[in-house]
Amino acid sequence: MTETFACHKVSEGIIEGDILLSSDDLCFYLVDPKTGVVIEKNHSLEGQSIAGKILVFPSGKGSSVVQADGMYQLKMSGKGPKALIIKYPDTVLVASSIIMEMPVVDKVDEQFYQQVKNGDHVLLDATNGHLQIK
Amino acid sequence: MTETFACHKVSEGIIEGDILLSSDDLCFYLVDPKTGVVIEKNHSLEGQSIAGKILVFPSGKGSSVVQADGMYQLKMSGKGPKALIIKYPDTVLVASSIIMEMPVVDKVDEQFYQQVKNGDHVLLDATNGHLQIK
Amino acid sequence: MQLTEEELGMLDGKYGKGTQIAMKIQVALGDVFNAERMVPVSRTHVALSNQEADLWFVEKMVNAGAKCRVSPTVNPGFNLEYFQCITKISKKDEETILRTRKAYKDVGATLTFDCTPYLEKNVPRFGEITAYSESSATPFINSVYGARTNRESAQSALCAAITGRTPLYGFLLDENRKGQVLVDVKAKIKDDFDYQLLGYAVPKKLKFKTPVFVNVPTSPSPAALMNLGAQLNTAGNVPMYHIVGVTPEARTVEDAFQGSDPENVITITEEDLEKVHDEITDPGGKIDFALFGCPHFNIDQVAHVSHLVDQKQLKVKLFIMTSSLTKELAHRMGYLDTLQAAGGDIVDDTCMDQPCWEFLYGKKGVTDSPKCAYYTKRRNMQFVIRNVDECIEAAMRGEI
Amino acid sequence: MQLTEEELGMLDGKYGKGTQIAMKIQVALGDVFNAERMVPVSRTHVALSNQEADLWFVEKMVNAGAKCRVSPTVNPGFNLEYFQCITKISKKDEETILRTRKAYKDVGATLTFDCTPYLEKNVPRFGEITAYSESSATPFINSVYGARTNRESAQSALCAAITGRTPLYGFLLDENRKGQVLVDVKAKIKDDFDYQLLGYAVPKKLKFKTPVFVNVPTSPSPAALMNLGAQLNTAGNVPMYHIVGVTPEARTVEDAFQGSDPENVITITEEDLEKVHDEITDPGGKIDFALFGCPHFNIDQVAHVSHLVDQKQLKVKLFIMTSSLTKELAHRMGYLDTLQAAGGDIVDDTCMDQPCWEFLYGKKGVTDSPKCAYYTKRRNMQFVIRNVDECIEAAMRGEI
Ligand code: F3S
Ligand code: F3S
Repeated sequence: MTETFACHKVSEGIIEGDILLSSDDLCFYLVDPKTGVVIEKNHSLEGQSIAGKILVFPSGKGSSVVQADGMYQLKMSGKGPKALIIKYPDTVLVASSIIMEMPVVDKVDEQFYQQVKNGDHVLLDATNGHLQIK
Repeated sequence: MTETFACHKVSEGIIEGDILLSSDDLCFYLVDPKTGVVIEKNHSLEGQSIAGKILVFPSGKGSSVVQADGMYQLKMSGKGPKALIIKYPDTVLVASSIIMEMPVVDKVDEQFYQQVKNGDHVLLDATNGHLQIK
Repeated sequence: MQLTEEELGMLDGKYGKGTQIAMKIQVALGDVFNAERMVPVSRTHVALSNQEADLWFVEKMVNAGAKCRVSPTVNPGFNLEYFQCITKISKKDEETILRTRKAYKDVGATLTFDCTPYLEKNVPRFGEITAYSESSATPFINSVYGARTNRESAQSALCAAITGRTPLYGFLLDENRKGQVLVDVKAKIKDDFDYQLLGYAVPKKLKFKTPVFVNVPTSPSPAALMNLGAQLNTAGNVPMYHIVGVTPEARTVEDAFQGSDPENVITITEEDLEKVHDEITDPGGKIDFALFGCPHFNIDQVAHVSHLVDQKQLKVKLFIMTSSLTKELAHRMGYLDTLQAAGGDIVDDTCMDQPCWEFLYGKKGVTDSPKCAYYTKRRNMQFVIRNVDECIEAAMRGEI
Repeated sequence: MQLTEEELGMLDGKYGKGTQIAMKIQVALGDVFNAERMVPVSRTHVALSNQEADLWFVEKMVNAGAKCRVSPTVNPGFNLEYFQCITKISKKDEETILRTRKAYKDVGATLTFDCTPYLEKNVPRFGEITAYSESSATPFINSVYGARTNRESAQSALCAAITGRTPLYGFLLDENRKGQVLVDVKAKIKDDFDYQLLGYAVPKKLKFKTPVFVNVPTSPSPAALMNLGAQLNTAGNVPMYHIVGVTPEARTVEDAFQGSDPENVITITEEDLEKVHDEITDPGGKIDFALFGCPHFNIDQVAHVSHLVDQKQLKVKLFIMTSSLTKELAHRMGYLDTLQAAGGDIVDDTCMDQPCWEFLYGKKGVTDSPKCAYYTKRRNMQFVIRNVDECIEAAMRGEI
């Protein structure tokens, strides 16, 4: 069965991929651009790679300069996430994702958060504001 | 008979001299520094010299730059007034007279203005705040 | 006046002769204006003028050992090195400007040589007590920032810088900052230049009264506010104004009048502005130069002129007076190149009212500044006054 | 969001691709933050950082034809020509800074290269709606001037500069500007440095809340206010504060809280400041350099250091970062000579967080700025943090 959830477009695009959940806020500068592996000490994702994932996390953190730089390095190395599902986007995440043309959504149905599990395969249609767990 | 009037010291000094009355406000820049003669058109003192007089006038006028310059030129040429009796002193008149060490008073008894005439000989004791018409 | 122990010490010569003279002048001022006491100032600006009297005063202070406690920014004299390249500067004028520079340096001034310090390096916050001389500065400080200064002369401001005090009177006191006359602006205010005319027109109808403007645009540029204040204060000795919804002490009409009624209501019409314009400008004709920056142009104004002359050729020489920072920025951004290619230039650290402009005496120019025309009458220059765009057109045609 | 016709035109590409991207980003921001509409901005400041991402973003905008409607001032990168004289700059770093300069010039920025624009060339008036990025700027604009800005990133501020608009949300709205927590300062605040500690200590006790300070001195210097805001915003993402009797939206405690009660009252004691101080500083020892000016020192701060080192000799190299105007003034006033004679120097147009400082990597220095230490951790520099006077003493001894 496929479930569909409403969400709100931050940056447009339609994409499919596997979910990676982070309960902690994320600083992209503390991700190794060569591998996509989170290197931040004591982070819930420490040691895991975010490369190619649809990343679910509460909000960004760290100064806007390092955050933008982190996102950019990951984009250039191709080891960044495929898309972002964020609870509280900020100006750097919004601006960077739009200019990088990476799909991003916020304001997702609360039910999605209750059902989604790591590794779920998801179709994210940011442009039209919905997403499906397959 | 000698009449004494109270006044208020702006710039100290004790001096004797002859009164010259101006009903108009005064711009020292419009006084010829070579002669001390007022050259301002339609001024009540136009054509008269202020050199060596105790000058009675309501207030200064003109920009502070030209006013200061006018006073300075007259001081240098020695054609300036000996002392000033002013109704409404301003910051240029106050500062310039103190630095030039010229006696100046304000807040003179109203009776003085009623009695004083052009050419009266006056003893002005600015330091102690009184003046006499002799 | 009630003086603190330290102030009495200054008056008694405990801090040297220079501080003593300064304090003596300030006590006299306090007495004249019925101030009860002195208050500390946190900023000062001195309208250095490089006139003989100015130099004499500051040298006298320096020789008496005065040193500023609150370093003042200072107005421009003229940029000797620049003018020596383009004209002849007499030995005497050279000597004077060098002595002026030295004296102000020695007294401990911050040598900005700029007449818009309130936009650049000497910006007060709301409520701050200060002492600014310079006709465009005083209204900006009082009105736009809601900081407080009296209408100081160069001398009294220098005394404040030296003692770090000013007598408490006038515009430093709440009750004297209240609006007095409501000015209903029926004329359409289209650009920064119209604020010049507005500033000149109002004192014709009310002298020495604090105006409260209504019905003017609510997002005036800094240049507009600068122009308005400069002309109000030059033409009418008005060092403070309110614009309802714009200036911080005029959030509402009631706020501006502190709850009282206006003493008077006046209206300013299109015709008032036209009349004032006719009155202040010299008649048109062939022109020899264009001159801007009295008060100093900011970078936005320079950018505007630069765009207007881009790829064009001026018939007459064009000068824009600015601060040295603005000139540096104009250089970095390519505006200076554009201006120079068209036959114009930027002159930094220079005032209109200085002997360096002698090569323009007896000639006719265009300017957007009534203040510029006002001050240069005594230097025998004629000025046709128009808005910047019309000035530039005239400078390209060589006549107006 | 409700967009005007012109804003829709921008979004539809009527004003070119660059403006379109910028507007797209701003509409997304508006949606995210539930803004009803856009409002015009009259000033902007972009925290140029000369990092690859920064350069990439602005070049992308330039290539898409973007041109700023409201020319932003910009943060410093580094002064290439200066550092080429004193150290080796890699080809790559040279290329990057030259490209950064060019890109910002082409997009129409005002090339101030200064991180205290609010003291120098980009000063808002009360109530003005603006978009400033840069951690020390945002709190100064909001708190000290009572103008309004959100906590912009370099990108969102650049978008605002390009479109001349910003979504109406957050600190642009009256209700979000009200104080939330009363901060009773029991610690004695003695100098500008104590404001650094205060700014760092408060977010430890309350995150993301707008503090209302009472019992601090009521005539803080601009540097004090700058320090307070910079640290609040760096350590706690707090872009606005009130000081009762000082900042314009806090004439009284009631005013600051807009009539509501504080959500919370906290006190800051001497011990809090000491604890914070211990936490942020590296341990003492032999030092290799002293570094000031993060944020850029103003001329009063330069004067202070200059007096301290006058006729003395420093054991380690000392650098003060400033704007180019401050350096020019320091030169005119003789401070630069004094500093250089003692073994120090002024570096203009330069930020701490730039590759030009590589020659100091792995070394230990003194600074008065927690922000400086915070940012340079990732560049592997150690910092002992003290007030300016103690830093200078240490620089003369070579250790602390
Ligand atoms: S000081 Fe400035 S305002 Fe005009 S008269 Fe001189 S240029
Ligand atoms: S921009 Fe300025 S505030 Fe510090 S980190 Fe750079 S010197």
